[in-house]
Amino acid sequence: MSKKSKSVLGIFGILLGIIWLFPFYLIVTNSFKTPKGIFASVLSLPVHSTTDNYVNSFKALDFMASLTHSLIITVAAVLIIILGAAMGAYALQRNKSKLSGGLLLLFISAMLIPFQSVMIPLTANFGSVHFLNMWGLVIMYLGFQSSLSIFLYQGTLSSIPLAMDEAAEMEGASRWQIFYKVIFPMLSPMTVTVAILNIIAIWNDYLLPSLVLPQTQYTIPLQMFNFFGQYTKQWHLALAGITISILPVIIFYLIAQKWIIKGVTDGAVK
Amino acid sequence: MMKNRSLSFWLFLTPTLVALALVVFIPVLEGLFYSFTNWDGLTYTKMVGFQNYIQLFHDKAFINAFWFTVGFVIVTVILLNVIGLGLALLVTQKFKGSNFLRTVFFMPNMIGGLILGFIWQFIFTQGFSALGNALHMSWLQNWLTNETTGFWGLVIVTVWQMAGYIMIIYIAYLQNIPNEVIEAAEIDGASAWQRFTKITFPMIAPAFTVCMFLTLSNGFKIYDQNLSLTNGGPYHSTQMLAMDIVNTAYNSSNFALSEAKAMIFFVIVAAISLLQVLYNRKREVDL
Amino acid sequence: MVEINLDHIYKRYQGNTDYSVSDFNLDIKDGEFIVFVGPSGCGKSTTLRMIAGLEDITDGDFKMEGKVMNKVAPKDRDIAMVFQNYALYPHMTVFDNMAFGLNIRKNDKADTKKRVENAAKILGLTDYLKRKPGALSGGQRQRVALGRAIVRDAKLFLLDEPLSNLDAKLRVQMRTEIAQLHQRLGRNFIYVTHDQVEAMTMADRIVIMNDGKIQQVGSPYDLYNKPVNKFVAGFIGSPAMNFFDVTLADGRITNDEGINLAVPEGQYKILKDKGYEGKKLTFGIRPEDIHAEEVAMQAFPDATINAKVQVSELLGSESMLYSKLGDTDFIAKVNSRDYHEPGAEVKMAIEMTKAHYFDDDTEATIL
Amino acid sequence: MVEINLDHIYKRYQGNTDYSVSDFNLDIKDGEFIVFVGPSGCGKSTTLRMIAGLEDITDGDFKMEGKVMNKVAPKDRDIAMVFQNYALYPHMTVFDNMAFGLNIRKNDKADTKKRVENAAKILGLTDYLKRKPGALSGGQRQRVALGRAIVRDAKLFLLDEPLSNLDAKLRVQMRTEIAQLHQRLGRNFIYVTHDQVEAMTMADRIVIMNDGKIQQVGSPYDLYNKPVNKFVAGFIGSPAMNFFDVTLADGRITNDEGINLAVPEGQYKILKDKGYEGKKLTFGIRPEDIHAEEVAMQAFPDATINAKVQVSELLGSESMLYSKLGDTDFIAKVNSRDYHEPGAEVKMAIEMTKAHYFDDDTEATIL
Amino acid sequence: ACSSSGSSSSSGGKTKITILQGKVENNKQFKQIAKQYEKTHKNVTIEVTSIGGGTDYDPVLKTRISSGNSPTIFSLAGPADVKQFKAYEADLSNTKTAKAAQPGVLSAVKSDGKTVGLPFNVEGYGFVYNKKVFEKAGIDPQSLTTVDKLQAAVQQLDAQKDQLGIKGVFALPGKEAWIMSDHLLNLYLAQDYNGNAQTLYKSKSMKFSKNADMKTMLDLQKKYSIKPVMQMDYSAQVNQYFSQGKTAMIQQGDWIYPTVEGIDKTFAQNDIGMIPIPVPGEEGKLPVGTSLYWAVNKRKDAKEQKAAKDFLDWLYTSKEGKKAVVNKLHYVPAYKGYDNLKMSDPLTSVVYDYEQKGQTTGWAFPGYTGTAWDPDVAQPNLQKYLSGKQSWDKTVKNMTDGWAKQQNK
Ligand SMILES: Nc1ncnc2c1ncn2[C@@H]1O[C@H](COP(=O)(O)OP(=O)(O)OP(=O)(O)O)[C@@H](O)[C@H]1O
Ligand SMILES: Nc1ncnc2c1ncn2[C@@H]1O[C@H](COP(=O)(O)OP(=O)(O)OP(=O)(O)O)[C@@H](O)[C@H]1O
Ligand SMILES: [Mg+2]
Ligand SMILES: [Mg+2]
Repeated sequence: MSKKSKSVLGIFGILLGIIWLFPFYLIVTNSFKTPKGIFASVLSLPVHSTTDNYVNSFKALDFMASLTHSLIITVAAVLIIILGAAMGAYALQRNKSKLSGGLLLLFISAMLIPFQSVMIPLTANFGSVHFLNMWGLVIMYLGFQSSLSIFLYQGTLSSIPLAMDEAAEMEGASRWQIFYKVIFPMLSPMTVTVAILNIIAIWNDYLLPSLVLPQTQYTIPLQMFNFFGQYTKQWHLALAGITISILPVIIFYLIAQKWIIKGVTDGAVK
Repeated sequence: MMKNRSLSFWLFLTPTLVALALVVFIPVLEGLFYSFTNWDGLTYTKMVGFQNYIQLFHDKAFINAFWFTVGFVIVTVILLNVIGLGLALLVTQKFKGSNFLRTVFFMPNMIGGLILGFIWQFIFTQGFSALGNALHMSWLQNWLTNETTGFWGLVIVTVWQMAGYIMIIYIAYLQNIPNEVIEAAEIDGASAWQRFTKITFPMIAPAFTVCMFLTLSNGFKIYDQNLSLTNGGPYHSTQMLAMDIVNTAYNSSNFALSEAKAMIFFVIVAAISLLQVLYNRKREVDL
Repeated sequence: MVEINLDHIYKRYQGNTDYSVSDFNLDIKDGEFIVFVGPSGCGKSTTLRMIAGLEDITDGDFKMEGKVMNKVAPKDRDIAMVFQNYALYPHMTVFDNMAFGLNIRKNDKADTKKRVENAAKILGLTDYLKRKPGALSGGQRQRVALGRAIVRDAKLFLLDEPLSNLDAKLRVQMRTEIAQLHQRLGRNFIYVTHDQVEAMTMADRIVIMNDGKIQQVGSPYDLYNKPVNKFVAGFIGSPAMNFFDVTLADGRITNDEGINLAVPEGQYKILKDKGYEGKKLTFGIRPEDIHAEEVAMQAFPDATINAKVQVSELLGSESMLYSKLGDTDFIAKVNSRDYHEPGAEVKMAIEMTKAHYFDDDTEATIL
Repeated sequence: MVEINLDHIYKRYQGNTDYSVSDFNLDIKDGEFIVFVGPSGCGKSTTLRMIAGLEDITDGDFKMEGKVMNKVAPKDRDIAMVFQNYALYPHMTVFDNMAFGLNIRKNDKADTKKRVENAAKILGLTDYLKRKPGALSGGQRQRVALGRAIVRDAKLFLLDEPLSNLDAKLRVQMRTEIAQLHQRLGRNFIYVTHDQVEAMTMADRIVIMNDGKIQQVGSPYDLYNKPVNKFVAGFIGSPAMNFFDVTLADGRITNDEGINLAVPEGQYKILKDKGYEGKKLTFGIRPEDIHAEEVAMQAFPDATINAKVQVSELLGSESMLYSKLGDTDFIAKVNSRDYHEPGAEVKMAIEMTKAHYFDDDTEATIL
Repeated sequence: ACSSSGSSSSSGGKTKITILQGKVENNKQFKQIAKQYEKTHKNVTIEVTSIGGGTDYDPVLKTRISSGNSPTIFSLAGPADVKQFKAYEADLSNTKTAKAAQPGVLSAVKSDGKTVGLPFNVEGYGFVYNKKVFEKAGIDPQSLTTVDKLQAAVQQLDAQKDQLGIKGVFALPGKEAWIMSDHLLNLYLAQDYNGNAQTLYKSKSMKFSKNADMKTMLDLQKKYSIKPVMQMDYSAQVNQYFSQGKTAMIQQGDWIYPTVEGIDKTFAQNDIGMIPIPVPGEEGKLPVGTSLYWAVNKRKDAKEQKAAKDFLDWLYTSKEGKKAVVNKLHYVPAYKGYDNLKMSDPLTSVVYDYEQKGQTTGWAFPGYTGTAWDPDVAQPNLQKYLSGKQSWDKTVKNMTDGWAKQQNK
């Protein structure tokens, strides 16, 4: 592409990006305002900017503890989702039978079920085996999130030549070794994507953890919703809270993005 | 290739299948059972047969919600895929700032849907009015006060939020296209657009399947944004299916009817989405 | 001792109506070096892949050491393979690509390192051990693929055109290395090549295939000198054997494009005995058995033709004369001293003792 | 009229410290058929890819018809290319793969169909037009890659080892087809091959590269007979030229491994004039210029050696004698009549008029 | 799945009680109170869980119960809840707290003659006004005892909008349908049912005889409200307009105090007050009632139930407890025996005063808030009327028909 059309694209992109960022402008600017300031004019810049909101929000969220819970749950869940889904997708994609097609549809259809309709039976079942805690939650996430991840992996796997499996098989690798040493690393761009999407979903999830977690294991969103009473919504704290709680995700995203590199399969086969 | 009967096939699927069964399918079956009772979320006292199902077909709110949702899904599926793919193509061009833009477009997903809805309310009610006043454009005013602006408000928020999501899925697949094939097309004289339509797009067919499915099913399932942006109002005119189902359960404690609605919802959405998947799968090729 | 039997093997790919390999029947003795040759698409790779276990065998049995292996997983067959399309692991360095099989077998790290480095030296890849396949040239990639096999000590080596992308010099070196590896390990090798020189020089026995079927199995010498049919005769040897449609009568073969050659006594007797007198048949003669030097005219006065040179190529010590006799194209490989410019009318002598005769219908060799 | 200039072109890949191509300087005249040869990894594909516009040129200018093209997008260069690794469109049928370039140019549908079908016939792919590349054999894929280029009428054709996976017979056919295409279209062709016969027979001029640098550009005849340095001499010709370290003194070259040959008058004079009397130099002789027949001993009585045959290969009409003289390996290509079993002590005569001499330090050709 | 009865949650002699409640805004305070209680009652531990944000309380409670994780103390919102959770409601008739209850406040939580819920507090609503605006305009809010007077004042205020610095006399949050369907409607329905939620809950029909009065009041608010009303929600009404002095008055209750205080403390402390909404026939009376009641889980073992009851008794009848109720929670007590305590803010003071004076009307609306009629019939119909899509008569008809249909199923 020529230099000129690139810069045109660039300018267009930046403009679009600014529009895109507008709500974040609201979040960030308002997080520095006093409650009065927020409602005096949402759209303006803070007149008397204050960092109190951050200090108070940090305390009210019990931030270090809830951050720890959020991190443990998110990391654990995302790791097993990635592994489980990649394995599942691998099995499904490399098996060209009606059965595997059916199983894939089964997984996919699981994504269509409105959560609220399974909420009570689900928690009842987990409660009856005393599994309403972080680890139970992690398993639930595996169940809810792996479908999408399998679906995503499944599509990418078709572009990894079967020759890779074959070569490894000829070298004596077991199915697990083929998966773990050859296929899984080649899926890494998709793994990053799967990780991002799952992290986002789990990090922000409110409803499920609110049903499952005991108070001692509350995550950031659960604490955050303490700012939203039936009548009183503490926007100043909430906005500051949002800002600090999405920072870890943004940082992760920025780092992870570098891993979505081009051409993982280049040079594999003729 | 893995064989059906091979142990490894099943071992590889065990973790996810077990979790799925525990977390989704068993509860769904329970829910299905409850839909034939008068369950109130705690107990049921009798089996009522198909009564709930009969009732829901006479439930105007449900039917309204259905058509409203269908309209919403059609619009968002198109917009999201076009814009999501467009963004993906935009940020995979190598120009300065493209990486930064990737983050920007994805950022809306980093905030939960509920909070987003609240923030957008400000934009619609205040930002849009301010803009409308300044530009003397009356259509910018009174947003979210009627069905039409509520509809487009929901569309805007959904597109704004999910386009980045769809974008990164498309990006992941775009990056997976072997360089050499694109090079071959360049040599064959294909313009950027031709490369896109003839090579890139067919080769990311799986992404298209996935994104179509996701936008379809998410469109049908959308709840948080609906709740926080319009709360179904005014007078339920912007109430979507998921919200209707939830409200049936929460507001009137009619959990059984809600389950029945959920099952019907599931059947309809599954039929549409899975047909779509099967159809698109046919077009994909294994390399 | 590794004996390998391919017992009436058939393969049909899903979606195809024809068999890609049919009735493939071959016993390989311990330590033999077998070369598969045949035109593109004749089923060589398919056969190799069935032996490796990568394709299901549609019908027939594949045995190693007497045991039927059809259902044994590839990884349990202990076979090393060079894939025609390389199949390198793109995310691993060259070193890791080559070490993979050894690591999988939990081979001692130090030993692995030694072996890989040694192989890299042989293959001229020492400088590239840290690169990923994507940053290698075509020939370098092919060498990595080869390296991956030669570091291993498998029961059976399958090499599918392992040298096709290398230059002549490297090729000769590699050929020697593979031959030495074969000698050192004493394992069975099955080698697919389209390079006649490789086939002729490396093989204990050559399997020549066409259209999924074995045409002939034999030593290079046999295939060259005693092809069983016209296909084999035409396939082995480069440039290929020239064929002419002729009629046999009265100790001569003739046609109306200018052939009129005396058939040597012995040959004629056999042909007559087999009942070809007065019949049409195909006469074959290799380019190197057509001479243009004066001496030859004198030696074979009864077997000369007058051809017209169309294209001539000077290849160092020899020249190819792409010529025409009537409407039939043929090639003569002559000494460069007897080079002729295109367009020249040249008298050539045919060394009739080297002649081949094929039945017109069955294409089988008569003599 | 398409004239192409490569003007001191350099290429360094990102992440590499060395240049993959350096100071590549070449003018290609309208309608020329250029062949690139050189050892694996020497930069042939890289050069082709720069010409195609697929790699950035690190330094230097690439011109077509006098216009600098460095920044022109590949699609606007009107080039057809056969990729070394095929680069087929996996989601398209063979037909669509071949038709792609024409469709892009909105070529008339009927004409496209005709051209593709015609190409398929030439390539023996008629039966496979409806298949996807995934269901083809290696050679068939390569033919599709070739087909994709030959259906087009581009300004410049780049062919990167387009025949490497084909059998000898098909290769000869394809070679002819490409040559005819070249003649018919009158376009420039750049052709990469490691097959000496292809290079020698097809090229107007051969570019021989090593290590990213051009070694010599010239007609096949020049390269074979007048190599500019030891590298070219050793690279062109198969088997390669034999080299011996010798000392020149008193009209003879000698070494302590058994060489003691009379240098012909004319040669000696030049060598002496250039100041090599009494100095060490490298003596080169091609395998086909070493003879083992009785006649030769008589013809060159002053230029004989006593070698020991290590390995011998019978290749139809000729035999290779892999021999040893002292510690130096060399190859003699002799008439099959003079075949010798390994282990035999053979007296051989060297045709000194065909001798080459190289400077020991610069490796440049002295004579 | 309801197997919680057997599982004892006492360990090491300590009894653990769990509280699940839906007023997140009081989360912190409840926790502090629990700590305070634990200090003086060494053998009890209390775990408070508050449900906030977008989740409704009932489903969470149901989930908790069905997953065997049910709380010891939970809350009920009215007759519908009483019916739903019947199997879990312990009899609280004999608690000290129940006995201390003000007359009438327990009527909504009587089940088979037993008291199963104890009010959190009482709340009252009316027009919360901006003192300064009224002062500037020279109107005494206390004088607005009839609809006519109110109308006149409103017109006057509206005429001086700009001088007064307000954007509208009212801020009517049309988006927040419950403000109409619960609070406003209550004023014109309650009389038919004596202000008794249970009676309404059990009634088969709805007369809605005072609907014309409601129309007058709704129209008045709409006409003089900041526009567009259909865009306005609670937060806009209270935070953005009222707390910023942009409106003269809003129809709200004492619960908005913390919100207003959060925005502007001095304004909240000094410049706001509340008057009853004038309803023909009920002039001068403030609607006071209870929206939430505590219940104790019958399925827990006796010891745990006892500990729970003890805690509630302590909270509402002990000296420290009362202090906490008034000063920490800012509740207007639903109980007797608070005479020596002063309400902490101007709005609760108003409610408390009216309660003490007995100038109150009852809350009948909890009788329908737990039923589908409220969200599915009342709210959409009122919103339709408000946005001008439906006539008032049709609205009334739909509402009364809808009620009859629901109740006669
Ligand atoms: N993408 C790349 N990144 C880094 N180095 C590369 C890359 N591609 C090629 N090289 C290096 O550049 C050199 C020249 O490569 P090139 O592909 O041009 O060789 P070639 O002459 O085509 O060899 P071959 O005959 O093996 O195909 C090689 O040493 C190779 O390792
Ligand atoms: N996956 C496949 N599906 C269907 N047909 C196939 C498949 N692979 C190969 N074939 C067909 O089977 C036949 C034999 O293919 P095979 O790859 O064995 O040929 P080959 O002898 O290795 O040829 P080459 O020398 O070109 O590599 C070919 O006609 C080919 O088109
Ligand atoms: Mg093959
Ligand atoms: Mg190359």
